[in-house]
Amino acid sequence: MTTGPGRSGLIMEEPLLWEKGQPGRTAFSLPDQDVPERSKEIDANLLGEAPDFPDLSEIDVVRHYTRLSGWNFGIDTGMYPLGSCTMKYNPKINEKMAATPGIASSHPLLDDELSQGSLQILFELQSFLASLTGMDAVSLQPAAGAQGELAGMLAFAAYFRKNGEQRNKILIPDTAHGTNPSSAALCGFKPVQIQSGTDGIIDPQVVAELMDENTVGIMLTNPNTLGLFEESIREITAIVHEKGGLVYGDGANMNAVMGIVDFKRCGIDIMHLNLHKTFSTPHGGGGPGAGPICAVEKLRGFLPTPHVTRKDGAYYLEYNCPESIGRLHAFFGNFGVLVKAYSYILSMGAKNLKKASQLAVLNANYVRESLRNDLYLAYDKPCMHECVFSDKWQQEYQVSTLDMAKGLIDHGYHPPTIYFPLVVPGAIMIEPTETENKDDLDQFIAVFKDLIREAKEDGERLRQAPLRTKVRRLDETQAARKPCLTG
Amino acid sequence: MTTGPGRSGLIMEEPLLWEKGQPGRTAFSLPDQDVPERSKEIDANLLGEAPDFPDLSEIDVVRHYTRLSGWNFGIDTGMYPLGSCTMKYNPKINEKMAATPGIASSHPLLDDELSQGSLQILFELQSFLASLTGMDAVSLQPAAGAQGELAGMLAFAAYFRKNGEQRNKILIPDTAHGTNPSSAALCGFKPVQIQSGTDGIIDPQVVAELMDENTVGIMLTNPNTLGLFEESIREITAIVHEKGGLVYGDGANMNAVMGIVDFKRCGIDIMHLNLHKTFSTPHGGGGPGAGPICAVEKLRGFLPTPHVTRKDGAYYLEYNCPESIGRLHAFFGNFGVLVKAYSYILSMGAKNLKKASQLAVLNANYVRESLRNDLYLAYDKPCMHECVFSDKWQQEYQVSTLDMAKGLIDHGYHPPTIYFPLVVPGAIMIEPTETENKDDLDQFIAVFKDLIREAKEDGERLRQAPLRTKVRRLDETQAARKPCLTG
Amino acid sequence: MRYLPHTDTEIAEMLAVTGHDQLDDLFAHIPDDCRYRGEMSLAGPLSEWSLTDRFQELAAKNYSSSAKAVLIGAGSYSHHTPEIVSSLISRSEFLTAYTPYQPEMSQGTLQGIFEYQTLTARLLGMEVANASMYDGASALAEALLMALRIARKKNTVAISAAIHPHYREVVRTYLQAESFTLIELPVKEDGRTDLSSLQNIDDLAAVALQSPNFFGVIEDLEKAGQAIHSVAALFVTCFSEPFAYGLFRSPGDNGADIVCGEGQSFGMAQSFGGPGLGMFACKAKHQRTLPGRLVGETVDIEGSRGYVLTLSTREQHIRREKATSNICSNQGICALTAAAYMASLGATGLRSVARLNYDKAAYLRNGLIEAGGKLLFNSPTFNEFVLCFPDDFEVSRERLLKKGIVAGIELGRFYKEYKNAYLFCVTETTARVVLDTVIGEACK
Amino acid sequence: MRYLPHTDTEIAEMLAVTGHDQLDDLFAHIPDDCRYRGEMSLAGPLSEWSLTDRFQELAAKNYSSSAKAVLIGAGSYSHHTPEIVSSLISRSEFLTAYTPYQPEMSQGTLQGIFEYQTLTARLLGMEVANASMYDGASALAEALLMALRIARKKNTVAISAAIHPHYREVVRTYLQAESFTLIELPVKEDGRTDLSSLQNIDDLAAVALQSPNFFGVIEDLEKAGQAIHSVAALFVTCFSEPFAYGLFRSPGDNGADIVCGEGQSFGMAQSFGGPGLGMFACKAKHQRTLPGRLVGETVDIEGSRGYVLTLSTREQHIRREKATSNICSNQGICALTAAAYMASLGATGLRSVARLNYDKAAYLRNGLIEAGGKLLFNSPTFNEFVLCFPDDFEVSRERLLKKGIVAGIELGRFYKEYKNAYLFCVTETTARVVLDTVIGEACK
Ligand SMILES: Cc1ncc(COP(=O)(O)O)c(C=O)c1O
Ligand SMILES: Cc1ncc(COP(=O)(O)O)c(C=O)c1O
Repeated sequence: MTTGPGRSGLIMEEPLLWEKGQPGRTAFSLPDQDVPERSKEIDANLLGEAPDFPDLSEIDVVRHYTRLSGWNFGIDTGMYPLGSCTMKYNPKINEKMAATPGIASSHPLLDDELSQGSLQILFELQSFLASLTGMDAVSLQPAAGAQGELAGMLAFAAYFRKNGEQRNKILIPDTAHGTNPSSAALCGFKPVQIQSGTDGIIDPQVVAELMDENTVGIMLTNPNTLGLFEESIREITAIVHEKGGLVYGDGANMNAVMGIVDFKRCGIDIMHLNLHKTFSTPHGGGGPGAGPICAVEKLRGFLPTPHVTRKDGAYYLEYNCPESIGRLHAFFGNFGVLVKAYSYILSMGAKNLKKASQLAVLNANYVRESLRNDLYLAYDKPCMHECVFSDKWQQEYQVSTLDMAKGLIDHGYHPPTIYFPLVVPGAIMIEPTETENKDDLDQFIAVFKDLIREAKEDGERLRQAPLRTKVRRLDETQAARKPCLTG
Repeated sequence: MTTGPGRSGLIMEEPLLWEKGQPGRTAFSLPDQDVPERSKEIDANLLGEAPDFPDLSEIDVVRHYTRLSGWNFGIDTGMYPLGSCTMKYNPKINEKMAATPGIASSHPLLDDELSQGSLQILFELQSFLASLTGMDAVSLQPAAGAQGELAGMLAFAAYFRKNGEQRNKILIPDTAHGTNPSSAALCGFKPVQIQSGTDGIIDPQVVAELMDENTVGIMLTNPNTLGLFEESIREITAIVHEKGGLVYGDGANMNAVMGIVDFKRCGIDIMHLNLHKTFSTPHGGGGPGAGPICAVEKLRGFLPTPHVTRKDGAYYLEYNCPESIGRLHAFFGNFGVLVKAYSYILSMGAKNLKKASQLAVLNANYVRESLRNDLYLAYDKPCMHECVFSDKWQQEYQVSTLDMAKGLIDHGYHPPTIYFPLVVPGAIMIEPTETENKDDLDQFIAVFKDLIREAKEDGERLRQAPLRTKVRRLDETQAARKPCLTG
Repeated sequence: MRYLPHTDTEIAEMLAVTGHDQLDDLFAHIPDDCRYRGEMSLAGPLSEWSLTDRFQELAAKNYSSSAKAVLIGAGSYSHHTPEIVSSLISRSEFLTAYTPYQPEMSQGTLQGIFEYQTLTARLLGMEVANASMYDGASALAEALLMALRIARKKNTVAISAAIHPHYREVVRTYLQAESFTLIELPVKEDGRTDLSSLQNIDDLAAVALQSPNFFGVIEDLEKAGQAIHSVAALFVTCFSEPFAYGLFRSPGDNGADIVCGEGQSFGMAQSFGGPGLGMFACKAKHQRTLPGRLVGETVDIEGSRGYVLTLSTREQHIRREKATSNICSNQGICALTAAAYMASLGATGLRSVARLNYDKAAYLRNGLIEAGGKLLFNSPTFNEFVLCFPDDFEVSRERLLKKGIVAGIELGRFYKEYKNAYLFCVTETTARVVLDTVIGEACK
Repeated sequence: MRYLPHTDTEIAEMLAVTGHDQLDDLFAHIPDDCRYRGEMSLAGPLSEWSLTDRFQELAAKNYSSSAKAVLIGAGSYSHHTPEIVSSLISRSEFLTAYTPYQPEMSQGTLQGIFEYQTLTARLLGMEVANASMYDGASALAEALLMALRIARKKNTVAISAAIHPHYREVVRTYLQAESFTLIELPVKEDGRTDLSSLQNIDDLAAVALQSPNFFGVIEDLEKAGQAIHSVAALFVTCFSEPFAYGLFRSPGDNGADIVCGEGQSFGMAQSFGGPGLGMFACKAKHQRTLPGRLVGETVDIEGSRGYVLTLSTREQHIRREKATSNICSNQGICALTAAAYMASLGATGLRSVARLNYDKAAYLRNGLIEAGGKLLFNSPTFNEFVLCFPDDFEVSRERLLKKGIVAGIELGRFYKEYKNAYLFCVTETTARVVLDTVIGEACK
């Protein structure tokens, strides 16, 4: 039996914050009161009581979060082959760079002349992303992929409004990420689902049938969420353009194609990138991310305001964009995240970024090839950054994708993405990323194979998994039925 | 059954560094080669091969140490009531201060004018420690308590040499820390053991009997390693002084008496402080520490060279100390540790340091009082910073101090110091320190009581403990018999 | 390259398994006319050391450092952050984890966010809070969309002109696509929102106020809430400075239905405006229409307490085009940071620091008034206030700038009618000597 | 105070249990004439923020920052440290742990130190290494004491005058108390140690050399070893710059019996000279006479591999006055740092960085010679070398100082006979442009 790195060991329990503490303690160092007290003059009607926060000492807070961290699993802990999420190594130096005092403490509303360092970073990152995608114009404002999609949809709407057109349907493949239809709907567009072909990609014929003058266009993810390249993308975008439509590209899977695919040549009009995926900024247990959008020339004017331009060697914020969809963020987006991506791009350079894509695709294909006799392969063709299996063969022994996922946890692996995309029942989507080495992949593969063998012989242990974690399988139904959102 | 914070959970296994890696990988960012290559000109006879280090990528190194850290237990993880070690909370801000770029990057051999910041820190710390102990002169050079003891012994030797006296015996209580006799022996002194009294402290009569003109003097720890204050210290030091001897003070337990005891008044001639105990610098899994020594005026000249003085508002290094025992450290001792202690003293101020001692003693007495009906109390009198129990009552059920210590591990506590001092067979020495709060102490006490109850009912579980840790009880005999010190 | 572990030998071995001759062959199926031509034009690769040099140079081009005093808030505040907050939250188990889809290996994040939700709800006087939104501005936009969802048939929302101008811009962006009507309520002479027109607005789903508002003025939320509820609209409040609630009554206490705002003050670097933290809370009865992620308490199969992402049927990955919002990645680590910050403050610390903000701002305000400045609005404020000056203040401002002090921000860029009025902010981080310098230079 | 958790209520409750009325009563048994009179005269208490300001002021008084180039080594070297090393080793599980007396909860430290011992032994070409000594200087002193222990009856040790002057001072300090004889071996014209007198020294337990020595010169260790062994003395070598062994043959390969030195170069900040790391290795046959702590591999009761502190019967806590040394606390976290640093370099990285040190130093050396400087010693060097100048170099040095460059250190303060000779150091951190500046200014 091959075992992964997972073991049982000693960890620490820790109550909720307000189950600790005593009134009067504090972990905050109170600054000197070097001015007269004045707050007594406040109208009693406006004055509140301090909220019911627990009072803790410094060591209480330190132990609390130190212990909580022990119940978590990050990229630094181990392999995180979460498909569609590009959980690659997040370099520590990027954190340090983003924390550079003069960068981290910059106020967003100073005059441009006083913010040349920050503006230069934004300007250069705009141009890097343009070059990476092949597109013409970039807005760094969207705070995440989904907000990038929203910005794109709003730009499409503005474009048609300007052209005096009334379009409200939008084509979205069944494999699309949930944010796609949801972002489209936020703009009042009605998603029309495109069924992907039996080979996992879209048949241009289907698009041709659905595309009409009432249709805004299409949202495409390429490589798509099955890890496959939409090989007919040129035909598809041509069809859409022919009917006056526009093409939105979901570039969340850019990690497979840096320096390999030119999205403008593919016919994309606007696309977003997930910097917290491809450009290695940490995901922070949920965020923050950054979802810049890149557009072709004809849509440049619709991008969010402001953006950064350069004149006479100085950088400044351009607000004069009459066609712009407006502002998406109180300031300039998740600047600190942008800085980390900028730092990553500078560290890698063009050559290493391309190499990263090649190795990401190599790793995915290696896993695909190594597990294909053990797990049902949803689409039998070379993949890009991720490969999708399912539990089809394991169902026979009443072992599900969920059971295998939980079984991997006991072995010290974060499970792959499961039950997504929906077109593959019981999907198991594995994206190793380029930062996993062959030895670790080999161990993962061997463990997965053994797990599958175990599933055949005795599924019960897997149905019980995980056994090693602080909590076992959680009752999600109860959580949703009687929500307890605060303590 | 009361349980401590200890639980079973998922942790990660990790091989030895050289069981990983592939030749050609690196986690080091190679600087630019901006000068011509020259190393080929080196004589082949002198040239070596690169040592047999594993080649790892950055993520390999990151995961390695992240996983290893999960097998460790620090103050931030939980309670560490290790007697004689003063494991108190180590404030994070002190680390930050010591890492201040202009401080952390200062070269030790620049001219004094170029190092005024570092020298000022040393100068002020010298005067703080003098004030804290009541002594007249301070050397910050010793890198740890033991090196401080060595420095003190060397100073004693130099003093007698100067006076033309030949003394070579030294009185050391049986409760002394092992470094005391060992440091004395390094100076060629022959330790003569003083038996402590039935009340745990030294009877001046015994000292009077042993002290003579061939005896250097005495090494005293006060409060001593039983957590008791040597109440006859004035008599003892008077006896020693009367015979022309000198008194060395082991100040490792200073945490009990800051602002409360004046060591010069007690008759101490030289003493060391453990900054990594009382002054809250982290112990780093072994070090580095800092063991400054403080001396009375008549011994000032014997302290290590150089030390820092001030003239006309500027700080400089004084090397002209003809009587000095010389240099103990390549530069000025563990400067970074000194900086943390300095930062801690500034954060606390005199009032809070005294309060810290009061609370440290309160905590120890509280534990002593709370467990005295469950564990045999070696000396039934109020304690200072720590209290010493033993397994006398548990031996009846074949449960030893070791078993209880290991049992505490499963509950998420670092065990107390055990089997030390040697005068208490099966000693259990608990030093809670002032940074543990009452709630946590209560939980610890309750767990310990339950453990003792368990010992009575069924000792086997304790004899098997720990059960939750990554490794169980280790074979120390084999380790020593067939040493394997490298892999 | 230190981030790419593959050796040439390994690449060859792996290609042998996948059945390719070389790396390029992995992309053989990509049509020629999709391919990237030539090399990408990027900078680098830089070593860690050159990178550090580069950032030092960039940082030097910013007017911002510990030696400078920027007396501007306007949505981004300088507050002290305890060293423990940064060092704890940057632990890699938190920082390098994904969204907690697998609760068994994410209890740290999940309990941490549950605590964040709870402390947020307590701060704002509300019953429930979500796991975070992108920032205060988009949170306000989503709050209005949520109000429109709750109000169903109604199509109009009104927002105060005293709300942060950028927040209002974002609201306009979010609401532009659908045929909603957005009305702006004017500002009265006292700097508070004029609600007198409410009765005349049809179809009103919600009214949004900010307090302290953009001018630093504390709105009379209690009266406002009554007026808004009296026209059967939802009462939405927002904020950009949560420290205010250490001193002033919470929005919930004043009857707000949805409360949202920016949490940057609680431990996040100003970092040129992001990442911040969209805080979002509401009454429990509306919880199923909340946007964003939610963490809920539950039990595992052995009955142990645990936490999970919950009510996900509201969300895009389940509900797709019918989701309550399109949020997927949120501001997770920022929420955790804010929780650690609130925990470090405690009730006692929050109160003290909030007081000190008030006191210091009052000191500057009074000093500048004595020196000849005039309050634009005569209402209570917290740590921001607006002043006008008899002479050209720009000259004084330039002088102060050279001394390393940015003395307020001119309001004309946001409101034409308030040209030559200056919005100042003073927090606990500004020493009195800086304030005295400003007072001394103000009307020279 | 944020580090002291006790509330007044708790103090009262606890005093009730201990049977005291007030805190002072806990000290009732302390005789009056031992008591501290008055208040201690310290500074503070300072808040976290005032503390930070204080340190900024202090740092500004040092001539040292990323903008400065200090071309001095002499026992303290400026090397690049990967960000991962600092961030990993500062994890609190490592940093805030005690000496690993309880192996079951210290396997992280223990395996880490075992790895350190192994990499150290491999670097130095030795069989075993200990868990660390205070620094290079005390390590050398302890090495000589160890040699004296091994040699039993012999009472004399000889050390090269080319060993770091401070190290020699520390040796003198450590050896002063016992009646050992310490002889200094002179330096030859080529900067290497003159071993010709060895035959004439009686009672010789050991001879110690440093390589690269204080002048940066690589000693001919192979020949030296033969000469030393031929008089039946132990061959001790030390070092202050371990990077040299990335390029030059290891001491072990040259027959050394005990090797020790300073490991600061491997990831520790220069930090005004400490904390550093005393590295210490020897042949396996001497392992039971080693000073300091040792980690050894063993198994647990279930047969799993694990690590413990071992051979502790050598140590003070067991053997007391008969211990092989008085070391208790050592430089634990520094050893762990060095291990992580060596792991980050790998064999490949160590070789490359060592080469670059050589190349850069050679560039400056050659440039300065061309500009008129003269080599004091004509022997191979690594990253340090000694030059003399025709004119007063102090003038150039002053000019360079104003440009932020410290150009070498004058040797007269260490050796009267080498007045006006300058010891330079160049590592991988110095950019060519800095070197060119020095060359340009050197002989103006
Ligand atoms: C394919 C795809 N599109 C869009 C998104 C949404 O991005 P974000 O989470 O940054 O909003 C994701 C994120 O998981 C994704 O995988
Ligand atoms: C009482 C006592 N004396 C001396 C020492 C030795 O100090 P160090 O470990 O710093 O050498 C210790 C350390 O444990 C101690 O507890």
